Amino acid sequence: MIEIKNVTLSYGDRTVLRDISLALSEHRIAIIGANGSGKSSFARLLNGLVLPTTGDVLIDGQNTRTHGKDIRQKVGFVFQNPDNQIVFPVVEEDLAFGMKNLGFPKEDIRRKTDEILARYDMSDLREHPAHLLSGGQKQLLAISGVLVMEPAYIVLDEPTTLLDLRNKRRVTEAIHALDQTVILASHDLDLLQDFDRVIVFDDGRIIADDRPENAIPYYIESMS
Amino acid sequence: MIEIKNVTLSYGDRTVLRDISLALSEHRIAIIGANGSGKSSFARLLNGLVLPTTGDVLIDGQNTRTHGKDIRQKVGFVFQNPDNQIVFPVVEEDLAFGMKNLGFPKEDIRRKTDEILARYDMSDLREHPAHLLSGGQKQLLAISGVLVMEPAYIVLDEPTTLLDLRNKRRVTEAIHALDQTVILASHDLDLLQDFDRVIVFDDGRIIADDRPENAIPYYIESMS
Amino acid sequence: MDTKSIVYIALFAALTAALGLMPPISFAGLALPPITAQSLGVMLAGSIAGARRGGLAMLLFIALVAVGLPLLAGGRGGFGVFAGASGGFLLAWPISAAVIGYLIGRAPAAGFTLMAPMIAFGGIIVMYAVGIPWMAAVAGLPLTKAVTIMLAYVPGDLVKVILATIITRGVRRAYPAL
Amino acid sequence: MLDLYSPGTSYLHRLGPGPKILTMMLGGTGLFLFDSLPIACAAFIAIAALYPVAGLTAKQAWAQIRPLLWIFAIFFALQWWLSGLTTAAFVVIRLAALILLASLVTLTTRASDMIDSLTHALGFLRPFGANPAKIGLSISLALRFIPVLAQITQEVREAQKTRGLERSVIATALPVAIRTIKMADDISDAIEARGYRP
Ligand SMILES: Nc1ncnc2c1ncn2[C@@H]1O[C@H](COP(=O)(O)OP(=O)(O)OP(=O)(O)O)[C@@H](O)[C@H]1O
Ligand SMILES: Nc1ncnc2c1ncn2[C@@H]1O[C@H](COP(=O)(O)OP(=O)(O)OP(=O)(O)O)[C@@H](O)[C@H]1O
Ligand SMILES: O=C(O)CCCC[C@@H]1SC[C@@H]2NC(=O)N[C@@H]21
Ligand SMILES: [Mg+2]
Ligand SMILES: [Mg+2]
Repeated sequence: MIEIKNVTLSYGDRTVLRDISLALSEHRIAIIGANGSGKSSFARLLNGLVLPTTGDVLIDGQNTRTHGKDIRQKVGFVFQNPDNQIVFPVVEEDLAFGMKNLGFPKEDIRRKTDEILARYDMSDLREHPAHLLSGGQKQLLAISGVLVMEPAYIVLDEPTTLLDLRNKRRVTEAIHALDQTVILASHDLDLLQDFDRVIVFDDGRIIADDRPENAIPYYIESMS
Repeated sequence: MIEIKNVTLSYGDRTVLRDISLALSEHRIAIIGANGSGKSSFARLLNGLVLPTTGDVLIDGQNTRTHGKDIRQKVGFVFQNPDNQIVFPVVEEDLAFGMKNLGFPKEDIRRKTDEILARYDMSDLREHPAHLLSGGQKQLLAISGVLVMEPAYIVLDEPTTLLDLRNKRRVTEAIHALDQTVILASHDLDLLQDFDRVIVFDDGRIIADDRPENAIPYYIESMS
Repeated sequence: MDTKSIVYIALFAALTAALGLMPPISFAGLALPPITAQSLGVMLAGSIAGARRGGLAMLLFIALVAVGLPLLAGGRGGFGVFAGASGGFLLAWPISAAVIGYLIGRAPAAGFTLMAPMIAFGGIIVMYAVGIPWMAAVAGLPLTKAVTIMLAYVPGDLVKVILATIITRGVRRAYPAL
Repeated sequence: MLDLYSPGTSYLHRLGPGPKILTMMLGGTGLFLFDSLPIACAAFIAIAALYPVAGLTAKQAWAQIRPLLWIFAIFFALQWWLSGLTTAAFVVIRLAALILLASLVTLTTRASDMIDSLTHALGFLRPFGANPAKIGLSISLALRFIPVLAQITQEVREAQKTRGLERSVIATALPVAIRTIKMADDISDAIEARGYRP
């Protein structure tokens, strides 16, 4: 359970999130809203990459201010640009990075690497240089690198923007197959059809928070 | 009129465009295709950013090999990743950059900057650090920076990936309102409905070149 | 040390290495230090990354050179270079970066006219103070002669100081929180 | 130059990073100690001969040297003019040998293995307050960043060309600096988000 309590976030004198309070417990939650409305900033609060200016963010009762490191194990984060989240040059090494950080034993790392590569049809890319993968493959690698850490929550910030139809389908299927709690920020409304809850941001505030069949039309309306 | 004559493009031993010949004279032309099929590479040929390995690219009869500089004044280019395109630290300065290079007078620069910032609702971001804008705001800035230069041809490489509905509509309208020749590479097929011509790339080759009502279904079919 | 420091240290070591891809101007074969764009990397490491990160970035850089990676302009590396005329300058790089970082850290909002002398102090005076005696000793030159020779490097180094100042001020405007 | 790991199963791939780095250190130093054309030539040939042993192609070997060719040409011309043809040949062959040797190490060694063995080897630094694991990570990131910087510079050049400026040092250097710092911040976030505990 993620609780956001009276959170405000400012960069310098620019306030980008205004007094947000929320409890997130559904399986699939989407964040939508205009450009600059604060979606990415909100997402970054959830694993303590950014700390609120006032208020608190609690993950399973732990505060991101004080338990940043534990929380980052629990809350995986997939960024928009996969290039900047590939840490190691070779696919297999990169997958191992997060698991090593968590102190998984060697055999576990090996086994999970095999598993996840097989799951996404990438077994023959094990030794492939990561930066030479296609856009879709990189994005799948980024998601895999987070999944192998077995986080309880996964936050994704626009993970499908540069993908072609086929790659987008693969990543969308991957997201839908996740057992974990998923929090997804995206402009691509097609991704959200069977989400449980859609939160609409506008200028740092929540202007709607409902099931997709209500929230999405509301958002579309507000944008015209 | 843009003519591409028997163009091949290789990076090292990797061939990414194979013997392409085309004459582009329509008003709105789209390039679609899978990730890595060569769309961006093709787009970069058009203003001489990349020179063909063999063959020639002619813009109004001028060869990109010999008239690169003149051609770049005529052919505006919006990059896929807006981070690549933002040159100066502050929004306003960045907008002025291209106009300064073309020797526009000071008052003109000021007036056009005001206009375009107002058009995209970004007037209060005039002094904002450009690299700290949200993803969509950066993309708008990148597009604006080229539009203010008033080129005769505009090449856009996936210019709407990060935009919200309203900004996407604005950019789409802006693209449609352009008197110039527009060449647009995109995965977003909604943008292309009333284009005059759609060219489908696959693995460095053209596999379809037709009106959208024929080419788009063909592409969707090929991706499934 | 936090993750960001590790990444910045790596980044500025890499930046200095990448500047080595610009052709150096060498004199007397390689018997004298070349005029190289890499000392711009030293200045930027100090002025942008700060004293600690900048100094450590340069320490990392010269350690990588020492183990034999060909990161010096023109593809040189290995312990041998420290025994040559350049050795003292190379050893001065971490010190110079740290001094520049320290000075600018005291006046982060400095204008051009204040920042440029700070960078010049660390990037020229401190660097030469270590480098010239070493060069004189290695090349068997009298100190005065070594100083005279180094005058040829000053114009280039002043250009680098100006570049470093403009870049640093630009970066600080783009990243007010840096 | 210094291309990153190229997958393979050769003896050199399987050899631990320690011996390889040590060889590189000795080789690099040795090449500068012996000022002789025959030795430099012999070293160059011996190192080049290791490429096929490691399952690497002539093309890969060539790719290591290619970016520095014009610098070599300048060195060669200058040395020829100052000290004659033999010295010129010697200087350039020695540099080429050094680059091939170092690239051979980076091409056959995984970054994560390199970090692991450095962490081990640098253990003696711990009492002085240094953390070998962090040193290892910073080395591997530095090697990764070098080609990325070259690419960013290329992209920035293209961007300003399209906006009407063909060549300007400041208009290149400033955005390159800003973008690389943005990249460093993003990567540092990504590293932390993946549970790295410094
Ligand atoms: N590090 C920063 N420093 C200053 N301002 C920032 C920073 N990061 C974001 N902002 C500003 O905060 C606001 C919210 O940005 P955020 O990235 O959260 O928006 P977003 O909803 O994700 O937008 P988009 O849909 O375009 O990605 C924007 O106005 C942006 O300019
Ligand atoms: N500078 C480069 N050096 C080497 N290979 C490159 C370079 N730029 C692109 N490529 C390769 O060329 C091929 C075509 O790339 P390009 O960017 O043109 O594809 P695209 O159709 O634009 O793909 P996307 O939809 O993902 O943007 C890819 O396989 C890519 O890896
Ligand atoms: O051996 C090298 O590649 C570089 C050695 C240091 C050269 C010094 S740094 C200060 C001075 N300014 C220059 O341009 N070169 C020397
Ligand atoms: Mg965002
Ligand atoms: Mg592309």
